[in-house]
Amino acid sequence: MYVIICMHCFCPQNYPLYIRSVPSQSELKFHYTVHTSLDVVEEKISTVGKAMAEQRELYLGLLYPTEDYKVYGYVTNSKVKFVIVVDSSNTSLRDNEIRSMFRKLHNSFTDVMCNPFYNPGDPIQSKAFDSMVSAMMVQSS
Amino acid sequence: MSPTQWDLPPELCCRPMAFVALTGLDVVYNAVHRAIWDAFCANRRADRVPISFKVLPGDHEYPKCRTKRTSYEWYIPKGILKTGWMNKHLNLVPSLVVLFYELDWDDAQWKEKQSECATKVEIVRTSLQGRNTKVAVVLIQKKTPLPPGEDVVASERAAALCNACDLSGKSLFVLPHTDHLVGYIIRLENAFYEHAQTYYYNEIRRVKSHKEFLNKTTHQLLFVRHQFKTGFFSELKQDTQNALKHYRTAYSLVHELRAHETNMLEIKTLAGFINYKICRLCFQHNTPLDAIAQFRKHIDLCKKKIGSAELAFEHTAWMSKQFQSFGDLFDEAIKLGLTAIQTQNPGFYYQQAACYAQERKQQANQLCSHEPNVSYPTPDPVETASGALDFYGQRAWRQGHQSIDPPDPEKEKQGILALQLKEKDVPHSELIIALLSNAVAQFKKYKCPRMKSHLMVQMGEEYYHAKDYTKALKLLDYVMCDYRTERWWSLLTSILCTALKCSYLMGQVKDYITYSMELVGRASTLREDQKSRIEKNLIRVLMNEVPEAELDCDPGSVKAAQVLWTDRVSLGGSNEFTVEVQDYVPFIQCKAKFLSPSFHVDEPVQLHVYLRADCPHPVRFAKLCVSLSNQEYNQYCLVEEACKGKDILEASSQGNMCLVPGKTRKYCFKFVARTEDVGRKIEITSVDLMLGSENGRCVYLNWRGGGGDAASAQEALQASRSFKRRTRLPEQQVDWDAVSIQSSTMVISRVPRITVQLQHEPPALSNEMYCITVTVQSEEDTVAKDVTLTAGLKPGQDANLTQTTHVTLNSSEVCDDAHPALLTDIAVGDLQPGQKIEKKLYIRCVSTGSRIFLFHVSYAMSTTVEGKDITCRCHKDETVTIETVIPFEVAVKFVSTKFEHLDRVYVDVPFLLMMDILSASPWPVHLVSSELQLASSMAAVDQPQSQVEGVVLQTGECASECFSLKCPPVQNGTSTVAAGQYLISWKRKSVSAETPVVKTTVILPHIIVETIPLYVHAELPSFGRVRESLPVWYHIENRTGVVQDVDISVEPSDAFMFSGLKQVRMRILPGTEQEMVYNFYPLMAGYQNLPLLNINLLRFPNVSSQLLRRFLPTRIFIKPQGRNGDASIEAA
Amino acid sequence: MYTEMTVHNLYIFDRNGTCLHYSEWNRKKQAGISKEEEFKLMYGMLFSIRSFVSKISPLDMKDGFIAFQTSRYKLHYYETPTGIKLVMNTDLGVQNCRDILHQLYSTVYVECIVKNPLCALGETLQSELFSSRLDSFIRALPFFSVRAA
Amino acid sequence: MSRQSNRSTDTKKMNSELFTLTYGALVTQLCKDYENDEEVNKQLEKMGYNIGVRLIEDFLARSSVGRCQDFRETADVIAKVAFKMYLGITPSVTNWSPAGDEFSLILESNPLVDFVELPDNHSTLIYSNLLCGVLRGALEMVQMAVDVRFAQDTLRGDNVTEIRMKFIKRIEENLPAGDE
Amino acid sequence: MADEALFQFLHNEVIQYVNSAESGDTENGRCVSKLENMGFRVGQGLVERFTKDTARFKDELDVMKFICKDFWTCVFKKQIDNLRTNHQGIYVLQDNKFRLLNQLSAGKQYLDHAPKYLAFTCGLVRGGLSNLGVKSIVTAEVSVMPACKFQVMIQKM
Repeated sequence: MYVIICMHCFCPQNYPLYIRSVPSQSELKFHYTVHTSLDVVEEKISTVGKAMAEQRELYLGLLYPTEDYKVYGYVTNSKVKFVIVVDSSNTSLRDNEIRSMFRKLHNSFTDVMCNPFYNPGDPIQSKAFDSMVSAMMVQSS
Repeated sequence: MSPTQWDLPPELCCRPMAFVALTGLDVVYNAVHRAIWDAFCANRRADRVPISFKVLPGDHEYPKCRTKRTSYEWYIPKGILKTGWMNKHLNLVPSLVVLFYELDWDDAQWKEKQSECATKVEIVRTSLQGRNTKVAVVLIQKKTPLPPGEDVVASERAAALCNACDLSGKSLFVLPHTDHLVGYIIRLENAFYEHAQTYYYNEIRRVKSHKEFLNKTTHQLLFVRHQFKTGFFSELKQDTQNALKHYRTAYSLVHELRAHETNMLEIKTLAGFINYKICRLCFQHNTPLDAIAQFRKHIDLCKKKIGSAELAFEHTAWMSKQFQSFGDLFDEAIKLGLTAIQTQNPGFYYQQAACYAQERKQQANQLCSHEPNVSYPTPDPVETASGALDFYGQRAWRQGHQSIDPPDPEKEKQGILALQLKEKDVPHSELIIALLSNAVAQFKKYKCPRMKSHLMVQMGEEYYHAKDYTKALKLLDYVMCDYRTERWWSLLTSILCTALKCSYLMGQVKDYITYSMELVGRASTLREDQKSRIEKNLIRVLMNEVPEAELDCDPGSVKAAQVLWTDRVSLGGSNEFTVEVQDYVPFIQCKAKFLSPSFHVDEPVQLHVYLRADCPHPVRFAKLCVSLSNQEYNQYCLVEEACKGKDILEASSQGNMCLVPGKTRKYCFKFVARTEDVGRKIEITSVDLMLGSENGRCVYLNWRGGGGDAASAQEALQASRSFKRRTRLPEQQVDWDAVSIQSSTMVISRVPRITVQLQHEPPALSNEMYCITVTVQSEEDTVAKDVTLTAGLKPGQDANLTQTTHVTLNSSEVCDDAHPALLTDIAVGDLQPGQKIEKKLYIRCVSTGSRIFLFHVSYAMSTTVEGKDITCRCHKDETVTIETVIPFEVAVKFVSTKFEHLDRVYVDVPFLLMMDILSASPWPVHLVSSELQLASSMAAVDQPQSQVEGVVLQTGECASECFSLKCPPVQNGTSTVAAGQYLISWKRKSVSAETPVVKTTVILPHIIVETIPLYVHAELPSFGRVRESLPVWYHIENRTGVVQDVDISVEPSDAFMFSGLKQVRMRILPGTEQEMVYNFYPLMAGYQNLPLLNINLLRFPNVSSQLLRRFLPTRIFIKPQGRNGDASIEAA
Repeated sequence: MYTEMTVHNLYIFDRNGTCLHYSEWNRKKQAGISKEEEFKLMYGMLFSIRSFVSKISPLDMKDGFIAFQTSRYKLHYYETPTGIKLVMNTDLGVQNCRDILHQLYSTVYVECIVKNPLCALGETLQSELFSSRLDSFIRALPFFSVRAA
Repeated sequence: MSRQSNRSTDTKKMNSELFTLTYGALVTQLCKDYENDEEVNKQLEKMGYNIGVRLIEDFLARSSVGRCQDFRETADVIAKVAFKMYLGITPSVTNWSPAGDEFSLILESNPLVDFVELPDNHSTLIYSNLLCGVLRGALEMVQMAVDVRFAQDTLRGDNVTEIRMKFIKRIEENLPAGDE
Repeated sequence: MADEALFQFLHNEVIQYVNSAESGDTENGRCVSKLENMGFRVGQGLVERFTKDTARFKDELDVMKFICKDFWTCVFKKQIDNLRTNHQGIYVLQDNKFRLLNQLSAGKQYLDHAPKYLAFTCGLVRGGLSNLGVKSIVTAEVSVMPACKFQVMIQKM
């Protein structure tokens, strides 16, 4: 089964750099869910100034739960945001696993950023990134 | 909206309060009673005890109390909770009945009244048969009671009344209706409240007491019921903590019940009720997290309890309601001061409620779409005899059915059908939209803009389904831009699609076109075939034809729409639109650029417009026009089918008006700027592209400025950073990204073809007439007309330079402050090709320092550009920085006749005034003359005349002259006097004769003049000779008005012997002079000091002889004696 | 008799015989010919000595020749595989300078010349940084005369 | 200071990244500047050469390697010393030609391409061609004319990266012309 | 593990190339901006890596400090010697022994060449900052090598 239903990555200006979701008719719904989750991300980022060092972790944790999904967020220091949507029914997934998934994403994204042929701000087309995401989405937990 | 079966019953939602019945009050006709009643109801604020009062007639029938069953042996409960129960205890069964009776202690007919009261009490008692409700009596009295104990009568009668009515003393009250009514009332109700408390306390005990009779197998329902009841009573008793406890147990019990299809609804209903109570109390106890936790648990437990598949919509409806009512509770709590946060606010619950409502709608559509011929079953299975259910959450057609064995299938079918048909009439969209807008309101409050827009989209879509296209479009159009600015194309596209449908169905041509344009453009994520479909429609509309219907729209609406469109098409006029593209991402992109940031007026201004279509099929346009800040030029920046060529380059290249997808097209324009516009900016105000045709329907795409739309800026930025190779394209083709907008240019004057040369000899000398020769030569091929020269101090420098700089063309006279610092527009006339003219300019700088001078030559030129004759002015500027220095320094000093420096001079004693003129100019300076203008306080000893006249000073050279002067007597012995001034007239050596001389005035310093009582001077030959006598005359004159005695002595010297008085005292008469003769006899050669003459003035002891000696020579040259020395010495 | 230890002068040649750098410290006597001539001469000599040495070497030799000395001075020679030749004349008291010259090469020449793109290789060295570093390097040598002017 | 450096990122690594990225920037810049990949390859080789001629001096200065006796030794020094020193990798030396004048360097990893993913439109780009130039330049300075080229490249789908080196001739050093 | 000398040689060569490629009218400006842009891209990449495992930054100053300490150390083997700011968005970073000038000269020789050798670094800083959400303009200034000052002007958005 799919661990992650939907995985997005946005540039600092919040437009999508990479969108990936399990094939389903309600794909659009995922997009909306993710897009709305940005509200929370933005809020969390804007309050970083006051936060203590430990609260300034890149992993933003659970953004908000809806009935059927859990939405998690992560922001790099370059204000690139990752959002992962997980099925609420999937209770097996622990916070740490989510965190490490994001770490994976971030690492892979960093490599993309370092690819001289990638133009920051363009949609991500890297095969490496792609395959990493696919692996992550189906890995059985 | 009218209450639906899913709304929670009001008796559940209200806050339970002890119920106390008041009887014996005639609130209608009896003013006193009315007053009392009002006192009870009026302003029941929080500080008043929570009681709900009701006035009932004395003989009111209270609900009968069933005989308490002693054993539950054979009792099978028919349901969990009777629908009447809560209401009964809120409004029907009082916790206390109060009988009001007018009776004063000293009433005449006390006996009668007492027994009447007793009977009234009895009546109430009987009607409350079997209940624990107590009765209390309140005597309404006219007199204010005496302090207790004093009124003996009162106390004994009270006692009597009590046992007459068989009341405990605690249940008898007296209410004197005097001034302090409210006070008494409050005391009363507090007393009542205690009674009520005890009542509910007992009720709770009673319910609990049943427990031991119950058994797990048959009485599960009762466990729930009893827990609920105890909870409810505790609430009535205002003991919310315990209430919560019991509700919680009730809740867990309800889920222990064996659930099957027939009782699923009942269980859920009750679960819902209890959950509601719990959450409500949690919020009330200000433990919102508990509330939320409980609710989550509730949802998780019930989510899957769907019940019968045919009635799935019931479940979703119920779920929706659960969320909604929790949302309400949450919101209420916030209103009462709870603070919510972005991620935990009522909005989420409303939103979820909406979700379920939507689901419900879908299910309803699936389950309830019966054939029209299917009719509502009769008798109505959901009707009951009583018109209401006995138990919450049961089916009307099988009330009390608790057994697992399936009910009568036929009835069941009918019932379900009935419910389905009812569901069909539910205004789902209305419900959904209501919930959504609740959510929107919340998310607005908790700054979730995106969530807000998302919900608004949903509302829009819901309106669309509800066929309210206007509202739908309004909402969608409102949020579109948010998604556009955040570049969420996938979402934008889906919104646009819905919007397109709406606009189609309403026959909104302009909207239809606008949305289509974006949907076929690069921002749309539609598939090619979809785009192509839309573009074809778009083209139809542009050709004023009816577009094909949008896919999967409601057929009915489509029919209507087609009609709309056909008459839209038929009626002419008003079919011209302008679309301001900067807010959209249309399917045609535009970039306009001036080829250069500036153009000379004598060359054509060039402007390119690049167009590119991103749609699947080629588009042809009817007209392209650029509007410029100066409309004059618009006519030249225009492509139209009609006018081929004319002012436009390669306009007529065929296929010009057709944009091929993905190809960049370039349109070149060229025009001659007007000469008035020199120095002005020309800006592209807008670019308009006309699609369609005037006679059909036409749309103007309007780009503000030099093009660009909602997305282009970002794209340009990305492109600029991209590593992508700019592949060479064949001529005419351009790489779109390589083009950058340049929306304004300057018209600048024609390049001058003249030379301006300056000849001068810097630096300038202050005050001189500094001459600069300006040479202007024309290199034009034709005559340069009315050439003018503006010359002088360049404006915008240090302000006081303008005061100290003067310019003139006239060399003859020295210019003064009257002359300006800058001569403007000196007419020079015309210049033939190659001709050269010279102008001399004289500048006078009064102060030293550096100045920038400007020489601005301007002339008119007529030439032809693009076969168009224009006359334009050209100008050339030359600037030069000139240093101004002083020509020379003049040093002035006073010296004695012996060339000793003087700090003071003496009246009538001659002295010398010396001038040193030191040239500081790099150029030779010709001193024309000098003149001494003495002040009255000075007089020249002889005729002073210039000694430097005609002298030429090279750099660093110095000229000196000196004048012998003396001062006439001054008042009171001594004073400081002005010496006058010294004029030097000079000019540069180099300048011509006629250039005027410069007069430089030097103010001479002041000096102290002193009168002395005695003046002495010597007369002696210029030299002496060894061993030859040397006569010396000393003249001593008394300058005072008194006779003076003077001691004179001559000191001996090795160099001289002398004859004459060695020491003498003499008397000198006022104003006369004494003469003393000495014969000195030199003994050695060379310069020899003369013997010192000591003069002591007895009258003026302070005048020392040193002072006087200063007037006398100190030494003399003594020649050696020799035979024929003379000649030799003369020679020497 | 007492001889004072000292460094006289230093030549740097490149593989083509161009004298990249020359500087002197306690040189008492000049050759009396133009420097160009002197450089040519010096390089010519080195070149031939090198080839002689390797020709007549009884066994295959590694470092080529290292130094020769006369009654008055000693010439130290160091050549890199890239043909950079460092030549330092000292008085007789000075021991083997191979390492010192290598050090000079790596810490001064490579650092200041090779790593300075503004210094074209194979041309006379302009870098002031280089000359100053070189000078201080030499002056810091233990055997650089203390009483040198 | 506000943030205790939890960046334990060892600078050596960073340095390699600095180099890798800078090289990347260079290549993409060349791709922008030049018409086609062939020219880019040429330019890279040229620049490599310029680097090589200086780099060799640095190499000799820091490694105490003397002149090599034969081509095999050279190969070894390149692989074991030079590559280790500058790129931190040790390619294996293989595929000697029978004449012993040609061999291959097999790079199992190549720092230059650490993050690179070639776009499809650059199939003919020899991304790391700089290395060839460096080797050529460096060896030329020690009197060896060689021909260096990429035989395989993981970037272009091969499963190893192989640099092929061929010895051409020894450059003799002689007295400057015009001398007695 | 590329060696640092390697970077220096590359850096020099890049400058050589850009210089020769950009010949003509506005040559100098163009070549500098070209180098600057390359630096920009590299800066983006580097910072992305450097900040991978660090807490989010508190504020602008926090970012600047990072650039001066960690970033500089990673790239140039030393910290910035002095950071000054006017608290109105202008920062001056001073490096008294800037690595890329160190071999060039100790004084005024070759001073006119200095700008070329700083452009890349300016870009590096600008790119790094921009990647951390701080838009800026970075210029460099040298009076005596190998010391130099980088001025960072923050562009408020």
